[in-house]
Amino acid sequence: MGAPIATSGIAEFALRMGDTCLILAHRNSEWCGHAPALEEDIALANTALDLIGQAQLWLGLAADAEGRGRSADSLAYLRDAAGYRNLLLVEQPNGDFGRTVMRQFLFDAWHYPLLVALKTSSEHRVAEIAEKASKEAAYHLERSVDLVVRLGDGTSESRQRMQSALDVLWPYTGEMFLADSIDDELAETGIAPAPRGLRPAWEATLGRALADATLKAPETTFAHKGSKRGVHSEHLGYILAEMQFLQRAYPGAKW
Amino acid sequence: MGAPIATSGIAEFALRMGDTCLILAHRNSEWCGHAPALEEDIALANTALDLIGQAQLWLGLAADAEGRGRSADSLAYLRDAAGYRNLLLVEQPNGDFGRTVMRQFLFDAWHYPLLVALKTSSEHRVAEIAEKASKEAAYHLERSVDLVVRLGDGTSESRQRMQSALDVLWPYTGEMFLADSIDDELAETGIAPAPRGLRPAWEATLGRALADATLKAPETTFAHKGSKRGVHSEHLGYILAEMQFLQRAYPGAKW
Amino acid sequence: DPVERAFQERIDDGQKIEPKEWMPEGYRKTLIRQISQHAHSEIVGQLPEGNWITRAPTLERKAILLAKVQDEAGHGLYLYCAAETLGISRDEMYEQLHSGKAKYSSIFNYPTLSWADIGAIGWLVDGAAIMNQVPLQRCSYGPYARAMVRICKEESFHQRQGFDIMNVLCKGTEEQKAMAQDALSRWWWPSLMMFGPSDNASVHSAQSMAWNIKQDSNDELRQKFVDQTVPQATFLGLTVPDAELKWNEEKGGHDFGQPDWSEFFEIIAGNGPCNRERLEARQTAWNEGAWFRDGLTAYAKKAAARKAAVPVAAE
Amino acid sequence: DPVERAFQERIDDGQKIEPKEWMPEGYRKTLIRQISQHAHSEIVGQLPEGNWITRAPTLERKAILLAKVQDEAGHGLYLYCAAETLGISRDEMYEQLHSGKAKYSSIFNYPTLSWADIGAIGWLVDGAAIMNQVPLQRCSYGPYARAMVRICKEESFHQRQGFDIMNVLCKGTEEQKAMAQDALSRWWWPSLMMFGPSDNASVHSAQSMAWNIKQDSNDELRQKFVDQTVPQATFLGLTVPDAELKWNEEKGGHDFGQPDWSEFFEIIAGNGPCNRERLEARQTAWNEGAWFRDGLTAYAKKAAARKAAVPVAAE
Repeated sequence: MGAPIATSGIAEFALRMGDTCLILAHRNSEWCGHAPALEEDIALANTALDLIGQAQLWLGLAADAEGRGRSADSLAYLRDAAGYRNLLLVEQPNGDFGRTVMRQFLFDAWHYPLLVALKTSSEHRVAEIAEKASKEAAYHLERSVDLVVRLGDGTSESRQRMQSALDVLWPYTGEMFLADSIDDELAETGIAPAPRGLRPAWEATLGRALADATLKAPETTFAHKGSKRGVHSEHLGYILAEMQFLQRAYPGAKW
Repeated sequence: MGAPIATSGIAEFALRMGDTCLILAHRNSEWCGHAPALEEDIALANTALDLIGQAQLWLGLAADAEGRGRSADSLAYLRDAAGYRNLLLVEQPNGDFGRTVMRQFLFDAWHYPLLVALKTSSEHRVAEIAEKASKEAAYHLERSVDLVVRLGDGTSESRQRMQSALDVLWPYTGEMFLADSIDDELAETGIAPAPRGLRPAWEATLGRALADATLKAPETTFAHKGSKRGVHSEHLGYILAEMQFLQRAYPGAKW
Repeated sequence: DPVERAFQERIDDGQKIEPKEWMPEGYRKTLIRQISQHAHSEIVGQLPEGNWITRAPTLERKAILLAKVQDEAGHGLYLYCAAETLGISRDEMYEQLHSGKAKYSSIFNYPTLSWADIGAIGWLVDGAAIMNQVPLQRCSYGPYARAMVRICKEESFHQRQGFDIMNVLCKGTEEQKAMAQDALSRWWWPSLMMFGPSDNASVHSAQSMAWNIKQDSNDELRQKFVDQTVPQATFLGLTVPDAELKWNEEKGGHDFGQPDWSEFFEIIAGNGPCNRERLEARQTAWNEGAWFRDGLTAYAKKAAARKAAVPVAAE
Repeated sequence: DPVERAFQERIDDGQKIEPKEWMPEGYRKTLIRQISQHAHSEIVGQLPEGNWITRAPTLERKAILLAKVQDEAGHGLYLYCAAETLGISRDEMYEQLHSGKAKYSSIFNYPTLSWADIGAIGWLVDGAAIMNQVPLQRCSYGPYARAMVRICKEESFHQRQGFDIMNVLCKGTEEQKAMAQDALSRWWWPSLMMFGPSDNASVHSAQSMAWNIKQDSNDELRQKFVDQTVPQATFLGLTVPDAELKWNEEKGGHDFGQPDWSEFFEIIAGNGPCNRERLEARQTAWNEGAWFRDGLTAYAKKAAARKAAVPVAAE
């Protein structure tokens, strides 16, 4: 709160970031108590916690930037699916643990260089959030690369599961590099990097990790899209029905 | 609406019946498009439809009997789990199709004789609903007995799955025959039969069907209970979050 | 070929062809493809609508939607039976669906994202389907024509229910109206695509028309659909998402824009929003149900053996 | 036995026993049972609370709950490590849990039915756990005592958070207050059962006390818990569901009723509201995670082999 905010695109950008963090945190937290090893339960909870923290910061910024008297919580709990702006990738179901690991990896490989670029954002609140979040994302990426490599180059079953995860999730990655007019405006004003500019770093990370993991990126260029307009997959509605239940059922209550 | 209603226990009784029908219909409808054979998709949808129809009647009666200006819809959509009175049996997850069939069978074998008894209820609206519902329940029971027998006496895999379904669901059946003070009052006033009185018919149906199905009823007498006080399993909250989403998210809207 | 000529004359004469009668192999194959594709569409079509049964906003709407989806399963059943009269089994047809060899209507590869989508599907998708199907009630193959009679009656009922959902939403809150508009915006173009590309682009059309298993051109049907639907949208107070749309007094119909056919062909090639999920859902249902079907088969064999054994034992 | 006597003297002297040192077989076995049961309780204890993470009512509450459940997994990890110093592997302990041979705290076989249950668990269940665990910080086995120091610090934090949830609910709407009362009513008696039956009924207590791996009697701890908790309930404006509860000036503590011990023994025998589901959840996590653990093991072997191969290749 407080400091002036440069353009109207910031509210939308912060929503996209915040929603993406929140929904991925939700998916990861579904594993709580059900992971294949105790260390993974702890690590996943840790990642989810970082992402919820980031979601609070981004949604707080979105609320301030739009200036309609809403809060991070009311944005999280009182918007229906069409108002959500998270990447389609992060709302995809957990599947087996391999798919969850792969989803996190494909996300981290995009998220980390994005946050690094945002550290020099012309909008200081964006830069501040990125400063904090990029440290967490660096660690997430390190961890997810490590797991992808070890599981890819593990047993034939683990390799096959990781390859299948990669194949299924691949069409949800293209969306990360597509721009709309808001992205163009954010790039012009130096608030956020152009989405396509993040692709080389993402591809370099994937190239190294998948080679070490003995996995092969699919050749299709088909990309699901729509999240920037609030057009999601059928999964998001169920996530929100569960997540928002208490706020919806007991309107106005304090918790 | 219309005719006077005899005792306060009727509202509670109608809630119990209505909630049980509604939640079982919900569980059955989750199969829609996913059943193991097209004929089963149709039959399950049919059962679910009958049960939703019955839920509308019972909840309508409950709303009238309590006289607080609520409707069948507001009872269905605006109560949280602790206000629900359905049997624990019907909120249990679908599991494989065998478990769904077994759940339906264990329910039908209780539901049908109950409805037959209710046809002579001293409360005419109860008798009216039972008159209509008992015809449907007779057909449901016929169908579920048939499936239990054929799957039990099918392959070794189908037998094993049906036996496992029976073992898992068994502890949820005892509750159907337990009475609280409301049940006692309903029995005394001739509105509904005493729950324990339904056990012989239920056991006779099970005895015949399970023998034909080459299945064995577990010996445990342990019975989960609590639904009559609104103490459910952890599953109901998720059912309601999904079912009630639109009514909760858009309060007061007409659909 | 005099036999083939006689066959064609019977068709031209408006006679019905029945299962046991002679028919050209191409006729049989085309019908099998067409009917099974239609059956698969009914089955896969359960999924997008089934997605909202547990979340329907009132008990009445829930019952109506459930009944509708049940009707679709029923339609699938009639159609599989009609196809079976042509010498293919239901299991073979399933196998073709699950392997991706057989297609189903691309419209069901779009997601249902709000309750208004259930209205839009009834109004637009069933509306378009009816337009395709009404003439098929008079098609040359008897079992298909008769199945269509029954199906069309139910479909027009479904369409009215869909329109009613939209109507209630459009008279509702601002949020509901926005939901309805959003649904129309998303389903409009896919609905226009349901009639297929322009006939110039369609290979099989001429032969199918000669055989009377297709009666109108794709473009004619599309025009008819637009002319019927636009006034309904106006009635609802909704905006059709087509900047080129306008009434053409001269032709007595609307001019309108073309859908994005590249999207259509992408979806046919497997790249639609829900292709993978729809197919996986059907494959999973089938594979996980194998034990169930095997169990019933095993029981039937045992029961038959027991029945056969009884007189022997009694002797 | 002089060795055994020397061992007992060290304990009586307040010295710590460390992993490599001699200890009686009974001491080792009792500790393994006690520590692994405690570890299992932390692991299974993730499930009832984890049940509300996706439904936590604010982002802040969600983060706090997630952190708490993560702490519990961490406690499980310390405790498994402590037990491992006694010569049992983590996999063996898991095997005992999954086969039903090892127990975990019965409290986790109750369901979490509302958000208030998350408050009640923190307040009552963690409160009772702390009362059990605080003395164990001084227990005779070094690794266990040290794990307890760390755990107790976090647990008391959790307890305050739980009480805070209750406090906010009790200051909230009528519905929220009812939710809080309902949670207290359901969790009160199970919390009292957490201290175990009266010591008269407990076989192992005397020996465990002599070994300083149990310091207070079950009844003493239960009394302490009641005396601590009742004023808190009063502060919240909630009613403890015990008609016999009253302050006894003479003994300087509360008189209170006995829990339904038949329920306690039923649950221990497997017949609790969630026994089957809790165990199945852990078994499923373990079984479905086998490929994951195998994959990591296979990679580690390959990596070691590659490392070993490098100098050879260089020669």
